[in-house]
Amino acid sequence: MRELHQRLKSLFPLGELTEQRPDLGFVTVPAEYLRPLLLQLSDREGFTHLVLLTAVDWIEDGQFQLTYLLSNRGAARDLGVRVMIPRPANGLATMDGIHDIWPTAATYQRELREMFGIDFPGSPRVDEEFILEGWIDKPPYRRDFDTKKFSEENFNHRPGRETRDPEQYMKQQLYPDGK
Amino acid sequence: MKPELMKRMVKGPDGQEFEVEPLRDYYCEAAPTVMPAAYIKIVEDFFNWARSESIWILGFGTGCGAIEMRPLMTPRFDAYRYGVQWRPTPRQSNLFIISGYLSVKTLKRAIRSYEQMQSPKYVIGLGSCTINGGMYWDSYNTIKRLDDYLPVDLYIAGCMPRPEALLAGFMDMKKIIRAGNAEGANKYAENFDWYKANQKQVIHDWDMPDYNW
Amino acid sequence: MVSAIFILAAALAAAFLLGLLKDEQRGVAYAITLLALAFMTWISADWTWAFAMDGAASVDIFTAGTEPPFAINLRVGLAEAVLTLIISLTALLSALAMKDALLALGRRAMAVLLVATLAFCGIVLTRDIFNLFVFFELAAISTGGLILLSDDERALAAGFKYLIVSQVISILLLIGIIFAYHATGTLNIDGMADAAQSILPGSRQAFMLAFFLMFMALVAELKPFPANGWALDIYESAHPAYSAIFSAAGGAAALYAVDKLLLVGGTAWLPAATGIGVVTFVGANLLALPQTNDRRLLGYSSVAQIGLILTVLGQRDVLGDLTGFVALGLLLAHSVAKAGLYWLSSLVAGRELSAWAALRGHPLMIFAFATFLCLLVGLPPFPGFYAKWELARVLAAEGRIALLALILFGALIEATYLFRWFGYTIKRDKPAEDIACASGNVIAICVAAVTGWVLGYLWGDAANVMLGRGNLLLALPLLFALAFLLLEWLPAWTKNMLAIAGLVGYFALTWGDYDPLRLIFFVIFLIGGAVILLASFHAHGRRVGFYPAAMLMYAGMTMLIEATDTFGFFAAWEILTVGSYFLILRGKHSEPHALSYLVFSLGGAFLILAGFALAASGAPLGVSPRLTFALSELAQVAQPLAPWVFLLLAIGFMTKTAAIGLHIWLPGAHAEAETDVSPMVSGILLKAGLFGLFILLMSMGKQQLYGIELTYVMLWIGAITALLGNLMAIFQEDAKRLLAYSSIGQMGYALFGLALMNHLGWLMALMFVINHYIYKSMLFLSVGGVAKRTGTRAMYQMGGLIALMPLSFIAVLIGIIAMSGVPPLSGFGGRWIFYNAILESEYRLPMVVIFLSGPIAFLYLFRLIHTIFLGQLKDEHRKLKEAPFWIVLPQMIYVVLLLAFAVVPGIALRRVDEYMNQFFPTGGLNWSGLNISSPYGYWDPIAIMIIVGCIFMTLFLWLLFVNRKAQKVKQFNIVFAAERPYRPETTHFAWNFFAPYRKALGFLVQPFVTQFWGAITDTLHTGADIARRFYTGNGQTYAIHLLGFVVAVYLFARGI
Amino acid sequence: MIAQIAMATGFALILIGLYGALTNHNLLRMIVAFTIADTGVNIVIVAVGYMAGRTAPILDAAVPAAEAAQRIIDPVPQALVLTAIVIGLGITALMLAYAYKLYQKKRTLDIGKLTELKW
Amino acid sequence: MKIPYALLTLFIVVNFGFLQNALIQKIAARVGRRYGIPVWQNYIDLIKNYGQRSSITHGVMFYLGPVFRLSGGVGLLLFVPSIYGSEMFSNFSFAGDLILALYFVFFGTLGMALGAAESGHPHSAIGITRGLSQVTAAELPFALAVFSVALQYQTLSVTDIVAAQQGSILNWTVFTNPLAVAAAMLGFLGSMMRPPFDVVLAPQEIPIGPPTEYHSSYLALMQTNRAIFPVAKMVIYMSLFFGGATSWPVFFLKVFCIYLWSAFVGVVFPRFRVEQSIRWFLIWAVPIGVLSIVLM
Repeated sequence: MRELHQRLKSLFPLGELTEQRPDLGFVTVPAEYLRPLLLQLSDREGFTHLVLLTAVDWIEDGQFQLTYLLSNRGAARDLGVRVMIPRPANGLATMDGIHDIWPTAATYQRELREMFGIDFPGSPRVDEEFILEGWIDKPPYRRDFDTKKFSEENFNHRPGRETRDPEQYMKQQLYPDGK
Repeated sequence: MKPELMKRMVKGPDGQEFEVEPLRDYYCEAAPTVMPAAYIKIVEDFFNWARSESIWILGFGTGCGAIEMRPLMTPRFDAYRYGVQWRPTPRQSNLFIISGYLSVKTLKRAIRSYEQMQSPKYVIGLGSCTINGGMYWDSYNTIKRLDDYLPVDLYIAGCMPRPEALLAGFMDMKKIIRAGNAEGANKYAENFDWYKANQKQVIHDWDMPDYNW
Repeated sequence: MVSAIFILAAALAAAFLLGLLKDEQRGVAYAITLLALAFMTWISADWTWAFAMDGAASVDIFTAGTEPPFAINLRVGLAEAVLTLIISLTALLSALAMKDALLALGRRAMAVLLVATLAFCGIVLTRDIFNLFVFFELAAISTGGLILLSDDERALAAGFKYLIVSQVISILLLIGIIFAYHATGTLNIDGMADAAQSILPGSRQAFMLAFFLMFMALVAELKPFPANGWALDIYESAHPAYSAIFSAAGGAAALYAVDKLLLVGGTAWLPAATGIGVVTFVGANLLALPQTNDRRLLGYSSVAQIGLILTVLGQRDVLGDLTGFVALGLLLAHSVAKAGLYWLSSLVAGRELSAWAALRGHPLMIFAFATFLCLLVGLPPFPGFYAKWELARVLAAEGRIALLALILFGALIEATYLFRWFGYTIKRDKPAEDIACASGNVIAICVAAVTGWVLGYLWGDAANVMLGRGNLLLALPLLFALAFLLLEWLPAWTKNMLAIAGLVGYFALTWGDYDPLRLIFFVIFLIGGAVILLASFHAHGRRVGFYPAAMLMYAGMTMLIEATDTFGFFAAWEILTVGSYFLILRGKHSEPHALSYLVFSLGGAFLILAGFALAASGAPLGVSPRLTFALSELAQVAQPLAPWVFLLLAIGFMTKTAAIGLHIWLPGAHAEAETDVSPMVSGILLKAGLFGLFILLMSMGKQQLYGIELTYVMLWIGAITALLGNLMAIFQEDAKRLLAYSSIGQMGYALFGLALMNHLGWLMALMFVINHYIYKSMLFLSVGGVAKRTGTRAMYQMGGLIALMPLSFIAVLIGIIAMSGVPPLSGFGGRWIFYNAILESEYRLPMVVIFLSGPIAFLYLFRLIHTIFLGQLKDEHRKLKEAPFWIVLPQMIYVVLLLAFAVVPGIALRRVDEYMNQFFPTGGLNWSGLNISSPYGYWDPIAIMIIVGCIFMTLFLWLLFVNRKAQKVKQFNIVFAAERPYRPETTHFAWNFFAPYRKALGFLVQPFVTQFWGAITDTLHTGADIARRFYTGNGQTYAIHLLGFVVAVYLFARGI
Repeated sequence: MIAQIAMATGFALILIGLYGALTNHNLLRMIVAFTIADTGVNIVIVAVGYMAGRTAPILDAAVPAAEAAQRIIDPVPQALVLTAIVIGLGITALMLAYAYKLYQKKRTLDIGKLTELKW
Repeated sequence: MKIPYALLTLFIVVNFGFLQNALIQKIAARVGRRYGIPVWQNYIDLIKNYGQRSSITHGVMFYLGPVFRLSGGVGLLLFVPSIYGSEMFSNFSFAGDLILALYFVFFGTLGMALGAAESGHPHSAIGITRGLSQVTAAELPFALAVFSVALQYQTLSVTDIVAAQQGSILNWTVFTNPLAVAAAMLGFLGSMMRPPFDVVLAPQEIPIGPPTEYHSSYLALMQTNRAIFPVAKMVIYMSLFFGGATSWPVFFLKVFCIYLWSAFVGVVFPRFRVEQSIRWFLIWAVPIGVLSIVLM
């Protein structure tokens, strides 16, 4: 993993390698180097499989983190490539799609478009509804979306619901004498 | 709305142009009506007995509770001996079990399936999610009161209720039917506007006819 | 009577007269030319009339006043008169046709034209061998001059090539003449012939060589294959009007020269003539296949025709007195047609075959074109047909089967490319440029077309007088059909009324004449035809071309029933083939299919011809070959010929019923035909083949070949046809193709029933005949009506039409219930008889196949009704209306008929059942009251109908009562696993409907047969395409070909 | 003897002519060759008609009509030759005319180049 | 006079069919260690379906489909004599022979297919496709066997065939012509809609095949048919191969045993795809049938 990192580092301005397990590491790369890096990985380094593409909302930094998790099946190694892209407060973030490298990426990109509001211009069917139908609010996975508030405003509640701390409650139920 | 459902101009083979509006042309627009019971009480009682002894369940697992219904067909629980069977098509089913949480998206399908069943038809809410939202009480996309949207005859509480609980639920259901109190379909027809209003309140992209025959 | 020498004199005088004119007086010169040609025509016509009508003896004309050998003499007999008539008439009409060219080039050209005519006439008239040479040279020189008339620059080179070759020819001829003279001491042909008998053995060799040289020289003038590249170049590049002369007149003259010369050589040279002729016929026709240039194609065809006539001349030893009838018939047909076609070609701007589509929109020209093609191919009622028949009869009688086969093969290829061309003309895109309608040309063409018909009458008359065959052009049905040609200006509905009245009227007049079997076919052909014609009322406008073709087909079928002897039968067969071809060709995309239909049909017809000819030769009674041969006499054909006759006839008839292997024409032909034509060709036309098989089996019974029972083979063919026909039907996406394949399967059943050779088997076949007519006509009509409304035949594009087209739906529903054999409708009767029939038969294995094919019929029938009428209605079909009234009306009639026939099948079957006792005394049905019973089982149609009806109605009323409050829903109100449909297209399950079946049994429907025939046609085409590279275009090469040809013939002759 | 020589010469000329006509590519040469062949043919004809020791078939003082049958050679070949020569001339003239026109149009006399029409 | 007797036959057979179906289902359940449904469950289901208050219709053919289906079943039953030697229970067999019965089988099939198709549901159409495809192959061995038997007895009359088998158990076709019976019994499996040949209905995959859209009283009619039709079919098998029945108890016993055969196979085998079952019939059943004909 390290020597892979070294090799790649000579080619791309990579960040430090975070080794989560011996066979799983993460590196950060500037957005403009993502595509060459992915191509290098898929074509030269044997990372032929896109395991997943997901995002993290770093609302404090005003950034989205995209994680492209690739797998080299022959060597049984996984490498996550992280990219930080700017996160506009309102409206869409944009990023280049990689659906031409891995067609499956289009599905992830649709999901990210719907759930995070990250647009991948040109990705197939990216503007169509993915999971949500008739969604009217801001993308629900953004951290500034208040799901509880949304739920209270939109869905009828049945009165009488109590909320307890499960641990305390179970303790009370099982050991009512409070031992 | 899907582009397939939009109005469109179509040119016939003879060159005539006309408008096709799928929701109007392809779907029956009639509203449901209240179906009266049989004219003679004893006949209705007889039918109710038959209905209670022959409960056909729509095999539509809406949530995680669906997994609890499978064991009912196995030797251990064997619901068949109570006249309970699963049917793969709503047309032939009498009982719709909403098995657990119901997202808005699934709700749409559930409504559709419910409306396609023939009356008399019954709904059982399975698990606390259908009662008050359960562990999804603050989720952005699940409903919390099933009876606002469909006429529920019976709730089986639990998260999740075990198959035994379901069996007990069936027995209660039978009692309700036999007593002639399972008039959910008629209730739905009577309060059709109220149900529709509730449904449309959460389903923002309402893209089907008001009643799915 | 004007002396025939004036034919020559007039031309000569006029030519000289032209020389005296001023160059500017072109109009006068043209008038003189025409006058002279007209005069020549008149003289020869006068002589022809004298010989033909008054039976005058032939006349010798002594030019120098003395008899030969001291002077040249000319002779006029019937043949000469006719030939000069052809030549001068062709020249006259050509002069009309090339008026512009002649006027542009002035009097010299006209003089040359006159000289050419003179030369050709001289060749015919003269009896002097050297004079013959002179006339040939004259012809060569004038031809050289006339080629220059063409606008085509390439003609120059062609003319030069021609001159090179004629130089070589003249060298050969001169040397031959002088040595022949040396040996015989005379130049007179008749004298030479006499002297040749008494030549001493020592000089015989030399004389034979001399004769050989002369013979080869004259044969070379006939453009024998393959030494004929020069001629083709001329045909392609010369002025078409001159090509007409070159082909019609030149060919006739040269042929007659060879004929005269053969007098000298005697019978020893006949095989050589035959050989050269037949090689030319087949070779030139083959090479014509890949041609795309119309004139060159016609050139090849000319060469081939001349070859055929040479073959006939070579068969003089067996043809005897018939030689003239046959040869002249072929020659006249060829001349008239070829001249006409060349004139037509000058109307057309483009040289591609498809450029002839410009003729479309000129019905008269199309009519002429069709006339010429039929003349060339030898279809009835034209002279070539009579000639072909006699030729085949005699050849078969003499055991020259191989020659007959070659001739028929060549004729088939010829028909192929000619009718392919006709197909292009009718179906290809019209070129931008319309045809140039010069009046002279049009007159010439019309005269030729009329002449063709007159010749048809004359030959029919001659056949009637000499051979006792009926003149086809006097047959009432045929005349009735042809009358529609004259009525083309009427609106379609009037013609339709006339047609229906004609069919029904003729039926009413004659139906009493027939035995029950024929009567059933007669009813289907005429009354059935009339019912289908009801559907034709929906057509608007004049529908030019439809009625002559349709009525021609019906006429053929009527005559088929009426025929008592083989000739009449065969003539009727060809008439119905041609009529149906024209009919099928009318479909929008039917061009290739109509062609393959025609090719297969003609191939089958030729087999039938051969079979009949063979049968006539094998009959033990009377003199062999006998002139007429009654159909019933087929029974008396003796071994070992009988099985071969049976084989040929059976294959011929099975081509029409589309037995497997010979079926590939059917789907396209039936599917692509027009809405009301499909039921005609499927419901009615196919029965003609079955009728033939009935006749065949009735008279010949079981036959064995090499120990194999031929009917047993037919049984297998029938079974496999039924299976594969049905199997292929289920994989069709096109509704009409599906029905067409289903017809193949149904015909397989009928064939199977016939081949069972027992009472019930035949009854079943007959039941299929009736049933298939009714339900297939009905289905084709309703599917046609639907296709008309939806604008497509692809079933998956339809769907849900039941509410919009309920009557069509009912027709299809009744049709498929009947067809699948489900009680209580009439199809069940067929199945019931079928089971009883096979129980009686001793063959077991083929049953297995037919058992499998039965249920398969359900698959395609269900598919038909489901994908069209049930399922999901498409957007664009939401406003469709029911099919037109006139298309629905016959369907409703059929529905009634089907129900009636289901309840009382006895109406039709009982009498036939009794009639069949004469062939199979045992095993008939027992008709007691309403109950029908066989030795094995019983069946009561009325009881079945009542019981089923009662049960059905009771349950229906019960359901109606219980379900009285049912909510009517629309097409998308279906349960869809919680999802729902979005578009009808994606919801209608229709395409590749029987995918699992394809996975399981798809290997059975690999298109092996199509590949087989495709491979054959490809091989022929490619072979011909490669072989024609032999014609390099170099004049020297052509000359070498000629020399090589001479050497080859010499070696062959020596070898023989 | 003379007849045989003439005959042989004639045939030789024919063969030469034909050979020339079939091997030369130049139109004019071909025409010339054909003329040679024609001449050969004419010689052959005359040679066939020749009878040793007889005279030309001209009825004049030298050969009275009465003896003609014994004294003169067969006149027919002679007549034929005359006709043949005339016709040969005609054909040759026509060929020359063709060659002229061809050269005008195509600017070539090579027979191998006049092959637009083929197959 | 025939009619009351025919109705009596019908009544007996309907009840027998309902009970038999339930019993077979119970047996299948017992194989799976379940109790299974009560034997009267089918009656309740029937009543329940008639008791449904609402129904919908897709059109005329949709209406007619179940009518066709049940007419087919009833007709088939009535065209074949049920009890040999009984004038009472020979029903309407005077109207036609074995061939009539064989072809009448398709009456209901075809009508049902049409009705289901009009619902416009693709799964119905898919189910029909499968059903028709499979039945072509499954009917073949049966047709061959019938032909073989008809050849053997030289008659197509069911009564005569049964008559020829009377006397001793060894006179039954199953002993006199075992190959034909073997072929027919293999074919029988394919026509009973039980595993391994039940891909037509294929619950869960194409919800339930042809009857996907049928409900309420339509379904009730079809349920009735499911009671009658198999029995009617098995009567033919019984009459042709197993000596027929001379009394109702024998009738019940034989029909039940024949049914048991398909149930027995059904409970132990998984499902064939259509093309597999076609191949299976053509490879295993048809040759036996062919042999039986050739050796006959």
